[in-house]
Amino acid sequence: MRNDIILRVIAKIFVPFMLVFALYVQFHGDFGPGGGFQAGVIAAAAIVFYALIFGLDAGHRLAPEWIVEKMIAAGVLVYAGTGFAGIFLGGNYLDYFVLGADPVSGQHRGIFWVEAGVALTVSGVMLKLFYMFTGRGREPEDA
Amino acid sequence: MGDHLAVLQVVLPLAAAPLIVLVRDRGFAWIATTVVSYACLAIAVGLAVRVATAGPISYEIGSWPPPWGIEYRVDALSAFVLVLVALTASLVAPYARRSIAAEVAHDRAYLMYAMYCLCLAGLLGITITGDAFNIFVFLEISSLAMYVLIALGRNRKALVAAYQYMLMGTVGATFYVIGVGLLYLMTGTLNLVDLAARLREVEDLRPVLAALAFITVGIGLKLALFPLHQWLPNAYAYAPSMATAFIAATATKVSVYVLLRFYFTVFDPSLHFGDVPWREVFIALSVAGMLVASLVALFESDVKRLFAYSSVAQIGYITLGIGLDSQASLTGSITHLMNHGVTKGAIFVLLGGVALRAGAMSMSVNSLAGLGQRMPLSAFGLVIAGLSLIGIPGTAGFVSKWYLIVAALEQGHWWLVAAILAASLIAAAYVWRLIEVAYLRPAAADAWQRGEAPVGMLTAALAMVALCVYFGFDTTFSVGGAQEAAQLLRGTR
Amino acid sequence: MAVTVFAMALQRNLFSAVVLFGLYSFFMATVLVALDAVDVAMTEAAVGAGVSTVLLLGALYLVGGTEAKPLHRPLIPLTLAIAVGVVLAYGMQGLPAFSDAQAPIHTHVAPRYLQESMKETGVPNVVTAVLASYRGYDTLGETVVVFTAGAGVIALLRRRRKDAK
Amino acid sequence: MSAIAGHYSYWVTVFLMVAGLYILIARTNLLKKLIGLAILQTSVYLLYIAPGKLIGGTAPILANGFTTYSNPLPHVLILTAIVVGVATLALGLALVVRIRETYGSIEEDDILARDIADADG
Repeated sequence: MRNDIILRVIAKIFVPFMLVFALYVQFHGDFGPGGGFQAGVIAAAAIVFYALIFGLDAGHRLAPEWIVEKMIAAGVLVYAGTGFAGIFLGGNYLDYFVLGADPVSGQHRGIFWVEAGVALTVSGVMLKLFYMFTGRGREPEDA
Repeated sequence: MGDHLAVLQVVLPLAAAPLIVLVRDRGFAWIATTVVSYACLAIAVGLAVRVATAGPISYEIGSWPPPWGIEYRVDALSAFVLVLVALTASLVAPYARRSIAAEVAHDRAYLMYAMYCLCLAGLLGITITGDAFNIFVFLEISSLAMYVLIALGRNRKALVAAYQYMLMGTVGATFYVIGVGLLYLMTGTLNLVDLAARLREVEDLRPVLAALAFITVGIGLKLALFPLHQWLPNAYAYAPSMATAFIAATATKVSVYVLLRFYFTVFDPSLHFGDVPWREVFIALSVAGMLVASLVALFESDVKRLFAYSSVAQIGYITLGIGLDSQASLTGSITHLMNHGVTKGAIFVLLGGVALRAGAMSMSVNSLAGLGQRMPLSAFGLVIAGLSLIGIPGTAGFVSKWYLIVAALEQGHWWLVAAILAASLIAAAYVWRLIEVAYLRPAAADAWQRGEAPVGMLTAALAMVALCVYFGFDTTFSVGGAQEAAQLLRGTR
Repeated sequence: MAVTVFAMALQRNLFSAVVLFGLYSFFMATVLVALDAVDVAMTEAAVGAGVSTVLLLGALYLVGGTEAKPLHRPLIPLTLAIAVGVVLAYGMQGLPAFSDAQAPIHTHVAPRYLQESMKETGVPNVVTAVLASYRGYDTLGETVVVFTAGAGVIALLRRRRKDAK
Repeated sequence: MSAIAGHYSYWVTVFLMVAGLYILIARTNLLKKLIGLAILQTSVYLLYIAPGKLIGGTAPILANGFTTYSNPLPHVLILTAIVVGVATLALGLALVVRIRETYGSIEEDDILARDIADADG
């Protein structure tokens, strides 16, 4: 599969589009279906697609394992941090009203960061799962 | 920050886990876990004091009023369980260091700590939340973390044990969601207090009864209610010592809490249960569990499995109190949550120390021979905790059983008293088996090296043993707190 | 959908079972769209038909094969499963009729989301508003569940590094 | 279409639950059991979502010209449930892979036999 020129060209074109689509789903979640979770899955799928065509090593170069692992943790921290920001600005935990000048813009800001956290963790975990399950079969088992 | 104690209780351990994964260092992980555990204990005590002086606390997450947003609600019962969970966590965490270093591969030790924090956060979250669906979410956090903790055991059987637990636990959680779904469809709300109020007005009781069945079986699976306990013995036996100590002392107790919440706060037995003989069912299952599991424990050769079966029997005592449904019996049940938690925690921490010295994950009863000479303090601790397990006067176990017996007598159930005593006698027999081996039988020639468990572990274990004795004499906190919680449960009718 | 589930139950070849599972998820997503749950349908299509199937295939590649033996005694599990089903069916008899606008779920709690969320959060997709704001704490929990699973899989499947390295 | 789906949705839920539970208990293959578990979890989706539908209503994305919307709350809950489901599945599969590596089989009976052999040997 790796040597098929058509696939490689298509993949080269497609992967950026998939990532852009993920961003669209991420930010359009306010107005249409979608949101952080779906965007995270799509973004991870783009990388997986890339890794399938160009080989696992290429995938690793595009999204190294250690970055993926940090992403998993960072996403949760972004989400939880948004909650703490609410406390520090004088509200309750996960209180978005206090995040902006007026309540509605505060809500917008809060939802934005929260969705970003979700997308980060979800795409990280999905990629990591892919790496883990594929990496397992490649070498002989060490008991 | 004082007003935010309720949410910090859960969010601190929750945020510690990703932090540990981010830093990826064993030493940092241990420090973070310990600090978080102590902070949780301080917060839990702070909350308990506040509840005792100023009444229930309600905290609106995101500043959305319930039932639209998610509410955190602390009352006498949840404060009591919070203290139990946080107390166990703060005693287990410092001891974890040596035990984990010996039992878990170094490059995943930090993940083990992260899982421990998540499990703690999940259990605290279940206890503190006032929202039925939020319970499910945190139930899954704690369960997934628990499956991983168990699977990290060194024996390959740990994997199968974790898998089995995962199947049964997930079925339990799914049943719980079905039950909550039925209630939601009948009332339109998920907030527990609102749910309770609106359930009073529901006319068609069939969905409510079905919900009752699903929630009971679902949570029964999680709390290892006999005969839904099959996952428990292997899970306890093959998990790493530190995980066993923490899970045994807390996980099933938190499930009991959920059951109590639903039976007494959300449902109204007199109104909703009609002719369903729920008391009789609970009493029958509890007695069967007490006797059968105790007998199995008597003939079990693996020490950890022995005490795991003993846990199933002890859960029988707790659910018996629910079945008897009186002020005294509920007091006994809730006190037993704490007393049994502390006792089992002490036993498994001590066994962890012995396992560390023996260098083995699973130990047969016979391998404890000569323990009295080689590890005198650990052996002594085991004896005291064992006495508390039996329910000898002067130990914590006696107090809670006493309340159960009083409750049984109040209702004229003589045969129940006989059953409680019989189960205690069997417990005495299996504890004696251990004492005999540990003190009277000489060690085998090829036994492991001499020496006590590491100081940190021993201190934690003996602190728990001391609590076993302390709660046997001074019952202001244990029984006092339980009494208030029982009143709260029965008062909401 | 029912046919695929039947086929799955009978199928001994694990590979076909997994493919059927993907198909099943796709049907499920279609039904969800019909029920106006577009967000859920999108997720189910991505997760059920996508991620789950890929994961199952990946695991299948590692463990391989077909189921070894026929069943010993299918009757006991069947009775048990049907008994549970009967309880659920019994409970469902009392539920409000389909599309009953007076049902409690339509008159309590939800109306505020539909009527006020635009004013209170400025987000037209009510599902997003409820997910991220009103019940944002559930979503935090959900993210943590994903995190737990990810970290758990790392803990279980990471290859032990050779000590020499 | 939607009316039919809604009317029968209760029975579909019951059927899916029974089927999932049956596969889960009766099958001896660990991977197959996980598939049963996944089906059991999906049975909940319809239980929550079908009653949220109002005939003549539309998806809960506010827009001019619509007044009836389906109930958004069940959607949110089920989104969470789906995510929890896939998380459980991933963890379960990881366990199955490890079991396969250490035992060489994912059949319940084989594993049991090997454990007994361990105890004897």
